[in-house]
Amino acid sequence: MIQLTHEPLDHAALLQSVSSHQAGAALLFLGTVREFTAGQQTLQLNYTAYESMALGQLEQLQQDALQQFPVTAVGIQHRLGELALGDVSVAIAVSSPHRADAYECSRWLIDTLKQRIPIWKQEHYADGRVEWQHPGEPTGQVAEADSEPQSGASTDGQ
Amino acid sequence: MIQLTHEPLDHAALLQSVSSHQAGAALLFLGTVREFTAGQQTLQLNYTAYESMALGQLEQLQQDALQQFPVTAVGIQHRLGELALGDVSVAIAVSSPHRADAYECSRWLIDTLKQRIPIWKQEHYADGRVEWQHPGEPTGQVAEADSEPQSGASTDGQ
Amino acid sequence: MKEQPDPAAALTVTVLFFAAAADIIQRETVQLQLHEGVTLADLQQQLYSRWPELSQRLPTLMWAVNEQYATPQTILRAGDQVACIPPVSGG
Amino acid sequence: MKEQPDPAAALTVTVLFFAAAADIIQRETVQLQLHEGVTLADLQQQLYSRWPELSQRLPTLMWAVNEQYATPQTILRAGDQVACIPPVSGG
Repeated sequence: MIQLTHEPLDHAALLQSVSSHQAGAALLFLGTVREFTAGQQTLQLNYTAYESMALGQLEQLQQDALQQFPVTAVGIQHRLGELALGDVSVAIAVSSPHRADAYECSRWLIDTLKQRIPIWKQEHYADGRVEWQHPGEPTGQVAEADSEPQSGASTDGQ
Repeated sequence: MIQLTHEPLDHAALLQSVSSHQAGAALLFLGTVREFTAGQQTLQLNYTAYESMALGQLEQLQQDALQQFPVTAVGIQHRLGELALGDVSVAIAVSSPHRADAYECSRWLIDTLKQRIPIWKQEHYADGRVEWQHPGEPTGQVAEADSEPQSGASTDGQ
Repeated sequence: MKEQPDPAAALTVTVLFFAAAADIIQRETVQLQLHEGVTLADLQQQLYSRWPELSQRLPTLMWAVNEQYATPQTILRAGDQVACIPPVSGG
Repeated sequence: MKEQPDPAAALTVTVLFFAAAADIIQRETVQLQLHEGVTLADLQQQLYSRWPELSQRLPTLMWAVNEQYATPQTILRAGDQVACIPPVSGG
């Protein structure tokens, strides 16, 4: 299952989709909206995407994972639009005969997704700032003057 | 949540129990009954436990994880009794501000659970053999004569 | 630059902008008239000349042609969809 | 061995057996009459004398006293619950 949606993620269905009699382990990773990052309070996030490319890249990511790791099945969901605190932004499910492979594949998937898939996160902070998260770029340049400290993303960054 | 039960695991409730606005990541590990291990076909498993001690040890494991890793919440469920192919034998949920910690804590929990908690798995093979899994012991000695090859466990072992 | 002055060989390319890049140029789509043989690098130069703050504020832009990440050497064809991709932050 | 012959100091200890250990001795519980000052090691020797196949088939048994893993030096008290724990295989 590969899904890009504005609706809340049905990660139970995602997990179910990777279940198999060949698997001894299944791993479900959820990225959720965190309230505090480096002392800054997030109120909500807004995710936008180059949707058609993102969907194709997610399918490619799934295929790459199945080729690179001895896993049974892989599924990925990513949510778009406005997310509140605690909401799930991304769900990744992996099943495998042996658990070490599920852990390694799952980490590779979320790490690579964050590098490769054309999806962008806009932070809405409690102090009124609205800022695109651009890992590797100086922050505070886009939506605001350069008075802001470096800030990480408010999901599961770093 | 710490749970030892003969009923099917409600791992959705377990995952829900670790959700938090402080967390940017949540990870749910499931151990499931695998059909083939080293060419041997499993029909079902039977889990038994020193229940009161296992429950206490699971609670201790939860506390140890919360002390050793920068995680937000930890929950563990283990099922007992007869399990069929695909059934979930163990569920471990971890949430954390940063995802690397959830992965590390989750792996530590399942590795340590398999070393420390007094629960035993009995394999029912397609060829009629019934065998307790005792990691580190020669196999095939207990329920049968010593004509059996070394066999791994049919969940997520090794 | 290998631009050919033959107007019969002109081609139209659509460029999509996302997130901070769209905010900077204050639009999400730009149509460009180019010539046969032009590369993605040529197109980037045109855009950076028109909106210098694009490369100043986003020094590590990536680019895609027809939904695949592309190198500056990529030769553009009529109808290609180019995308200007600021550092991604999904997950 | 520090067994004291004073019968007034006798104590009763219950030993639980699980999984393969229970199969080998064909019971799940054994009651032992011991003396004050006896250690877990002493109790193990009594059991291994009675069921030699226990240590032969399960050379890496662990032991618990009152639901905590215990060393052979542990001194047993009246009413203690001892458990003979074959290598665990949960998960």
